[in-house]
Amino acid sequence: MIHRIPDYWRNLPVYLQLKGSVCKKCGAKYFPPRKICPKCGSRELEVYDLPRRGKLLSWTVIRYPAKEFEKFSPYVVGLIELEDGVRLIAQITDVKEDELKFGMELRATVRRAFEEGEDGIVRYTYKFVPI
Amino acid sequence: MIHRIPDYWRNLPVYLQLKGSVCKKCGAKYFPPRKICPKCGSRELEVYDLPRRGKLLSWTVIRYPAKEFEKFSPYVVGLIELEDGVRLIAQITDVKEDELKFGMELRATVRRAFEEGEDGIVRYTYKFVPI
Amino acid sequence: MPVYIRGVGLTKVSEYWKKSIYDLVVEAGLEALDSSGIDPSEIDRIYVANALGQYINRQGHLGAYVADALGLLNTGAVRVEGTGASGSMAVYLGYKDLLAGAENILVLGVEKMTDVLPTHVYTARSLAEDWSYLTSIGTTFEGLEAILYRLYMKRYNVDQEKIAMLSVISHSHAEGVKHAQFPRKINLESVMRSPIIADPLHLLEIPAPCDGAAAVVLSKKGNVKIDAVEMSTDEFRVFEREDPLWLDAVHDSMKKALANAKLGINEIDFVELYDVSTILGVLELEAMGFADKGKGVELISEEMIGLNGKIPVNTFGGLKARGDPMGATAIYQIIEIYKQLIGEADRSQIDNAKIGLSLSLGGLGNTAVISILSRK
Amino acid sequence: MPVYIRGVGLTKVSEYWKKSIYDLVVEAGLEALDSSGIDPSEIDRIYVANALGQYINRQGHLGAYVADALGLLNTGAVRVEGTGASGSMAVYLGYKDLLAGAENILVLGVEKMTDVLPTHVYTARSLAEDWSYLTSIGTTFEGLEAILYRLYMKRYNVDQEKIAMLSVISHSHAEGVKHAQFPRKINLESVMRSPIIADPLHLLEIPAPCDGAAAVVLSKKGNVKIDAVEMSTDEFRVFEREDPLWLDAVHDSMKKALANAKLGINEIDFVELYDVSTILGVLELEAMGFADKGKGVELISEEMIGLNGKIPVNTFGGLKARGDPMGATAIYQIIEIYKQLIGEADRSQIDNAKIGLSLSLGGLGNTAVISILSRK
Ligand SMILES: [Zn+2]
Ligand SMILES: [Zn+2]
Repeated sequence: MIHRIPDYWRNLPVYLQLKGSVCKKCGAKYFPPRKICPKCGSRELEVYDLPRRGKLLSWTVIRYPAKEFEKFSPYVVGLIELEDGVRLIAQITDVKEDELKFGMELRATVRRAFEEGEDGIVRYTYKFVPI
Repeated sequence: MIHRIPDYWRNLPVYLQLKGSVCKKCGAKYFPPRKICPKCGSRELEVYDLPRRGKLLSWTVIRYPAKEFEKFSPYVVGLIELEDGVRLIAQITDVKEDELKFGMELRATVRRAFEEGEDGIVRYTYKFVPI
Repeated sequence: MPVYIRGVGLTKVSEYWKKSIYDLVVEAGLEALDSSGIDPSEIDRIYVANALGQYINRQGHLGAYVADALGLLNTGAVRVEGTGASGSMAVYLGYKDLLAGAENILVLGVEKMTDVLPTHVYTARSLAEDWSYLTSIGTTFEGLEAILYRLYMKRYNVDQEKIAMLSVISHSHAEGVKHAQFPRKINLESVMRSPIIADPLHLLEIPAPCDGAAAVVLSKKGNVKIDAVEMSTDEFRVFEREDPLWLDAVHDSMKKALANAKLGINEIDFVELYDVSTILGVLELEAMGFADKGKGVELISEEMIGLNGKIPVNTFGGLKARGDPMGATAIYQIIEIYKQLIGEADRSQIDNAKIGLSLSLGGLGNTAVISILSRK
Repeated sequence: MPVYIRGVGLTKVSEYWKKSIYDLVVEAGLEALDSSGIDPSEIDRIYVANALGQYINRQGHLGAYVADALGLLNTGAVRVEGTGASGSMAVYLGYKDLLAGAENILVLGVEKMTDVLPTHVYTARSLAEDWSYLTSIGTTFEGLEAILYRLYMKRYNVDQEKIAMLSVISHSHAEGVKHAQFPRKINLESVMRSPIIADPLHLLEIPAPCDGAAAVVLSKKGNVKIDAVEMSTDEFRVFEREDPLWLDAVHDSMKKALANAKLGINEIDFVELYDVSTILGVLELEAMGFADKGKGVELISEEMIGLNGKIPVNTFGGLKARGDPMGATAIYQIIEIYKQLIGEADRSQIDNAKIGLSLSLGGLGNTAVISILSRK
């Protein structure tokens, strides 16, 4: 297992505080934050706090994950549309599989993502839970 | 750590018995065995047993190895010319660094290469020792 | 100046415990060189498509590796990686190199996945997707496909069986195909009863880990012409796309390729899809323009895409049944079109094969490549 | 139809704990696009050179990744990997794509190594070499270099200091260079006292792990012309070569490039070497034809290869001092030649820079690529 600590550390503000970016020219919003707007080509984007609530558009239950997630399997991953229309994919937790519904309301929280290798370095990330 | 057992297992005859190949058309000899002769383009090559003795052309002491070799560091790796002129690179063992000499006579033996991961899968390979 | 396919070679797609990358490369490469009738020394450049070697096999630099394996020293050799689209990117590069003046180019794809456990193959497939915002938070490639699958069924009110049927049809086309990984029929029941990889996606709706190598010699002479190879990209993270069920890179590369070949979509006689899952096959048919949005599923029948159907698809079994040795897959597709066009497709032969089209994807349509070939 | 360099962009080579692949790509890519003066939408294709991303960063498919990062959707994008030669292979492909009819091509190289420990970087470098018969038996890339080093000193009866001096000269050229990883002088004593990586090779004779991105826009207009880009390969395992101290791929690509550019070696005004170690730099000078076998070491002096020397080498510090972000390195070289030719090399500027040459290697000369550029 190769640790990629700096990558995790760089993304922490996004993982823990859910940051997006908004184009000052055309108003398009992005997650993860971008520096160039694909819609209008503008380079004037600013970071903003994403709404922490959204609804479930679709989901799956991961049964054959990558090595570092094996001990958490099975777990739910969903496509979520936040209140301002920005979408993301995240784990959905604190919910039983048969409780999942299209359009169900969810809110963001911070949870353990996985532990890396023998040294047990723990990574945290956004996950969503039912409201 | 990703185990690559089939790769190791396929190469075992070469690792343990030192096999080369010889071109039936032009006589060129190769290690590892080839199926096409780069010298004459022939595809008629046959596997043969390499001589197990040779002499040392050059060497180094590896002090920053790949992860799976860390516990063996430092160790000696040398460029060896076998009695029939075929060359290879192999670890040289059972020798002190200051005993190494250009042209010194060596013979092939089989030793532990490394252990893979937590499961401790042991791989063996050819290494050379002073005669 | 037209570019032709002059020789082809491939290994059966399989799990080769006894063969290495070297063995597979030599087998496919020599067959392609021999069938081209040109001397290996006349090869100007080698393009090697490989998706996973640096991760799975700890072997990079496969351009020079392949040149050496084939005994071709002092040759230019380049490895190309675009995950599932690697092979068609390599064909693209060979095609352009010829247009820029080369005489003969060898394009070879190789993948050796079965040296590691399937869990590592699933992980390796996700190299195609964003590490920071998909893979590292627990998403797999198959998981993303499954999320689209559920969304499609809900939005268009479609039963899963209608989509999963693509696997059954593809398998029926692979029956008796010598180079196919699974040259046999399966029925819909067995697909629907197979283990779930990521709900609702079943094991028998996706390709299995496998190994294989395939090669083509491109030249200024030959009997099958390359009419177009066109690439396009889409937003790298599927969740950012305006409609995650719309594969815009597929749509865009299709539009460019048809324009380049000066063809209408109705002139395409058969199609090799990139059915990295059944649902992706359906989305591809829609994005290419063979069906409207939400109507791709209506094509998934023997009458529509069977060997005697309106627009035959996956004529040798596609990714599911012929197999998906990732870096090599798109080259298998090209060779299959070649065999159809020269009338050597055996049991898979369709009538009046004059123009064939293949699609390959990198990731979930992050990249798409369309190739169109025609009989000379 | 000539092909030109129309715009360039680069990041300083450094250890970027706060920057990701995305950040580096955007920085170099935008600078290149802006300096070219063309609108990003006019880019036909993107070639992305990256050596280690699939191993170190768990991120593959960097073609589409870079297109997305730059906001260029519906663009063809291909990742190329030839370890150290990745960047010049990407330039080669862009060059051919233009010759085949494209208008504007973006070639971008990126490497992000410092997200992992140096031990993983050493391991990653060995992806360039044969896994089964070198890496898996304990050989590292630096170990192979060290074996050649000892052989060279013995055969030609040369003191190590004469070879290690290349590092000192390269560093002196990097002094004050804004984009260099180590923009400062070092002395021979500190090189010889630095830790030994693999006897007799010292830490200060090889590049350090680093990050960086560099990009060029190739076009039919511009102020620096590409005269030739030529590739060649050698036996993949260095121990198999008739003379392991002879880099035949370097020799062969040099011969082809000079012929293609219709130039004699004496017309080359300066050279960017691929000094992945001091000894390799010496072997390269011999194989390129700047010195006879065993005489390359005689060139390693300020009088011969200094900025005012007979044939200036590594004018911005080379791999050792400017730095070696593998997949991007060859593109840094191209940009440095560009800066020399347009007279914007600042403190590194040499007199009468009309024709510049760069060499890059994949592995220990398994691949070599020579590029020749000239002032318009
Ligand atoms: Zn905008
Ligand atoms: Zn021979």
